[in-house]
Amino acid sequence: MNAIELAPYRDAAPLEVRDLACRRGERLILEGVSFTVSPGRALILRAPNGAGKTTLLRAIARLTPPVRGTVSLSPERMTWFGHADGVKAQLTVAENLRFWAAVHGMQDITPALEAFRLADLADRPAAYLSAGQRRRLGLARLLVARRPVWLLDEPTVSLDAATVATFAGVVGAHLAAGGLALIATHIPLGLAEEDVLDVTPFRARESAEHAHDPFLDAGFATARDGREEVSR
Amino acid sequence: MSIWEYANPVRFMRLSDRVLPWLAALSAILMLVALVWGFFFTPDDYRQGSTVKIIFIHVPSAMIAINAWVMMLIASLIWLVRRHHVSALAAKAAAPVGAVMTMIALVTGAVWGEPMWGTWWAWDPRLTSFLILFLFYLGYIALWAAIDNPDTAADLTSVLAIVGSVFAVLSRYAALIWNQGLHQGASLSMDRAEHVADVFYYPLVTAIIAFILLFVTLVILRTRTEIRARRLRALLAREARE
Amino acid sequence: MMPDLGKYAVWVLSAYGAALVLIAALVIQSIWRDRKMARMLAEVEMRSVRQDGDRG
Amino acid sequence: MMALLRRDLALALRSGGGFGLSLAFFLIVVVFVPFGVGPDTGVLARIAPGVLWIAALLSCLLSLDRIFQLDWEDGSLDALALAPLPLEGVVAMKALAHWLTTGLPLTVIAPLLGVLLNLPGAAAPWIFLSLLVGTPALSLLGAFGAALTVGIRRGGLLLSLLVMPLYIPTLIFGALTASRAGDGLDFFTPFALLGGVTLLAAALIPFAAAAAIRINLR
Repeated sequence: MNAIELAPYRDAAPLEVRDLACRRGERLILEGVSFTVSPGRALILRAPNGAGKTTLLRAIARLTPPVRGTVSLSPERMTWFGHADGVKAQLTVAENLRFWAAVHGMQDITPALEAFRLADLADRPAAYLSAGQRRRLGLARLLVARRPVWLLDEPTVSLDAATVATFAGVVGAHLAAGGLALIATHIPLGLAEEDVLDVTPFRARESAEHAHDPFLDAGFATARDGREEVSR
Repeated sequence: MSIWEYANPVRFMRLSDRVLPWLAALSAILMLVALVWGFFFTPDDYRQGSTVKIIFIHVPSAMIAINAWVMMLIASLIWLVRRHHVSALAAKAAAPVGAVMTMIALVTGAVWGEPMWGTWWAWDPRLTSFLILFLFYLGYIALWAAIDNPDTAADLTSVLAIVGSVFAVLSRYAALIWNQGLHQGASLSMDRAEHVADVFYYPLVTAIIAFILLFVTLVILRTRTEIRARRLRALLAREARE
Repeated sequence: MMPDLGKYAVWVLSAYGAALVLIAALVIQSIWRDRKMARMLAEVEMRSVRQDGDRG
Repeated sequence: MMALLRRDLALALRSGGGFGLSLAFFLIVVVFVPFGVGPDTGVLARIAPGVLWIAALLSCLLSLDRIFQLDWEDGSLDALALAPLPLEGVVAMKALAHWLTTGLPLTVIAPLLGVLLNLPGAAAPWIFLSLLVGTPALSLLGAFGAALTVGIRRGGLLLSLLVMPLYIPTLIFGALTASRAGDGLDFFTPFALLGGVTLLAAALIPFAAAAAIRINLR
C-alpha cells in the first residue's frame, strides 16, 4: 500500500490558524478557531453536519474571506477538494488529469494515475467510469497540483473500503513528503500522523453573532419607537 | 461624529423616523404648488400651445431618472468600499423609483411627441436612451430579486451598476450616432435666457425641486422598508436556529 | 377655474393623468410595503422579546 | 491558460450542445424573417444587415449560461480559484473559447446566409468584418452576465435580461457599419467605434466578471 512515494515539498512550513472567525452567508458560524498543523501531520476536523467544517476549510482557502483572524500560509500553497469532484464526463481520464496538471505547471501525470489505480483506464472517457473510479480521478488532481497543503472536504464519501485504503496511502505519502492536510471527514482514515480537532466548541456565541450582523443589533427594538425616545 | 455613523442601520432608522414626516409633507406641498402653478398659471407657448405644460413633469422626471442611476452607482461604490449596509439597501430602494421616473419621462414624452412631431414614438436618440436606461433598471431590479443572500446580491448588483453605467453611457453615444434626432436641445441650462422664458423657468425649477424631494422621500422610505426586511430575515433565521 | 388648453387638451390632460397615476402608484406601493414590513417585524420582535424574557 | 482554452474547446465540441445548436438557431432565425416580413427582395435587402446582426446576437445568448455553470456545479471553479491562474485570465480564456465556438462560426456563415436575405454585395464583406470585430464583445459581456448569474438556478432568462442591454452599443455600431457599407456611405466611424467597444469590453470585463465569480464562490 505504501508503494507510493512523493518528491519532498520544498520549503515546508506549518499552517498556523489564529483566532479565525468565519461566516456562511450572512451568518457568523465559527469564532476563535486557533490551531497549528506541522508539515507531515494531518488534522481531522470532526463535528456534526452543519457545524462549520466546510465553512472553516473555505475560510482557510480564502474562498470565503474570513471575518477575522489570520492564516499563516497563502492560498497559493493550498489545493482544494470538495463534495463535487470536478471531473468532466466528456473528457478521458488522462485528459481530465492532464488539464489540471497543465494548470499547475506539471507535465507528468503517470504517478498520479498509478497512485489511484487509474493507469489502465487512462484513455476511457470519464462518462464510462464507475462512481468510485470517478471519485478516484477527482482525487488524483491533488497529486498533479503539487501543493503542500491539502484541504479536503469529505473526500471519502461514496468510496469503498479498498479505495479508502488507497486514498489513505496517498495522504500518507503526501505527509511523508512534508505536506500537510486538513480533512473534514466522518470516516477515520487510520493515518499514523493524524490529530483530531472537534470544531463544535468554536461555534460562534450569540453575542458575537449579534456583533457581526448589524441587523441583529438590539438597538432596533428602541428604534421602532424613535419618536418616543426623542421626547424623553 | 462622522457622517458614516448614519450608515449604521439603527441610527439610520432613528434619524429617518424623525426626518421622514417633514420631508414627506414638504415634498407633497411643493409638488402640489409646482404642478398647480405649471398647469393653471402658465401661458401657452406660441409654437407648442398648451402642450408646453407637460414640461413640468417631463423634464423633472427625466432628470430624476438619470440621477437615480447615478445615486445608485455612488451608493454601490460606497457599499463595495466601506461595506455600509444602508448604502447597499438605499441603492436597492432607489431602483424602482428610478424605473418609474424613467417610465413617466417616456410616457409624457410620447404624449408630448404625438401632437408636436405627429408620432407617439420616434427613435430619437434621447427617447431611445431613456428606453435603454429603463432596460438597465429592469435588469438591476431583476438581479436583486433573483439572489437569495442579501450581501451577495448587494455585491453583484454593485458590480452590475458599475459595468452597466459604462455601457449605458456608451449606448447614449451609440444612439446619437445611430440617429440624429428631432428632440429639442436641453430645456434648462446655466444660461437660461437662451432657452426657456421666465414664466416657464420658475415653475419648472419648483417642479424639479419637488421631484428631487419626492425622490429623496421615497428612497428613505423604501430604504427603511429594506432595513426592516433585513432585520426580519435575521430574526427569523435566529428563531429557526433555536 | 380650468385653463383653456385649446386643441391639445387631451394630450396635456393625459400626460398629467398618466404621470400622476404612476407617481401615486409608486407612493402607495412604497407606503403599503413599508407598513406591511413594519407589521411583520413588530410581530416577530414581540415574539423574540418574550423569548428573551423566558431565557433571562 | 492554453490548457484551459483547449479543455473548454474540447468540451464544447464534444458535448454537441452549444456549438451546432447556435449555428442552427442562427439559420432558423434568418430563414424566419422573410416569413414574417414578406418575400419582397427590396425590403429584405434593406433590413438584411440588421437581421443578421440580431440573429447572431440571439444565437450568442443561447450558450452563455454554460460558460461558468458547469464548472460551478462540479466544483471545478473552486479548484480553479485556487489554481495558479488568475481568475481574470480564466474569464478571458472562457470568453475566448465561447467566441471560437459561437461567434466565429456565426461570423463565417453570416455572409452566406446573407444571400437568403438578398444582402447587397457591397455589404457582405462588411457583415463579415463587423461580426468578426463585434462578436468578441458579445462573448465577453456574456461571460460577465454568466458570472453574475452562476449561483442562480434557472438563471438563463435573467442572464438574457442582464446581458442584452449591454449588447446595445455593439449591435448599433455593428449593424450600422454593415448597412452603411451596403448603401455606399461612410462606415468608418461606426466600425472604429465597434472595435472600440470590443476593446473596452476586453479591458474591463475580465476584472468585473472575476470579481463576480469571487463573490459567488463565497
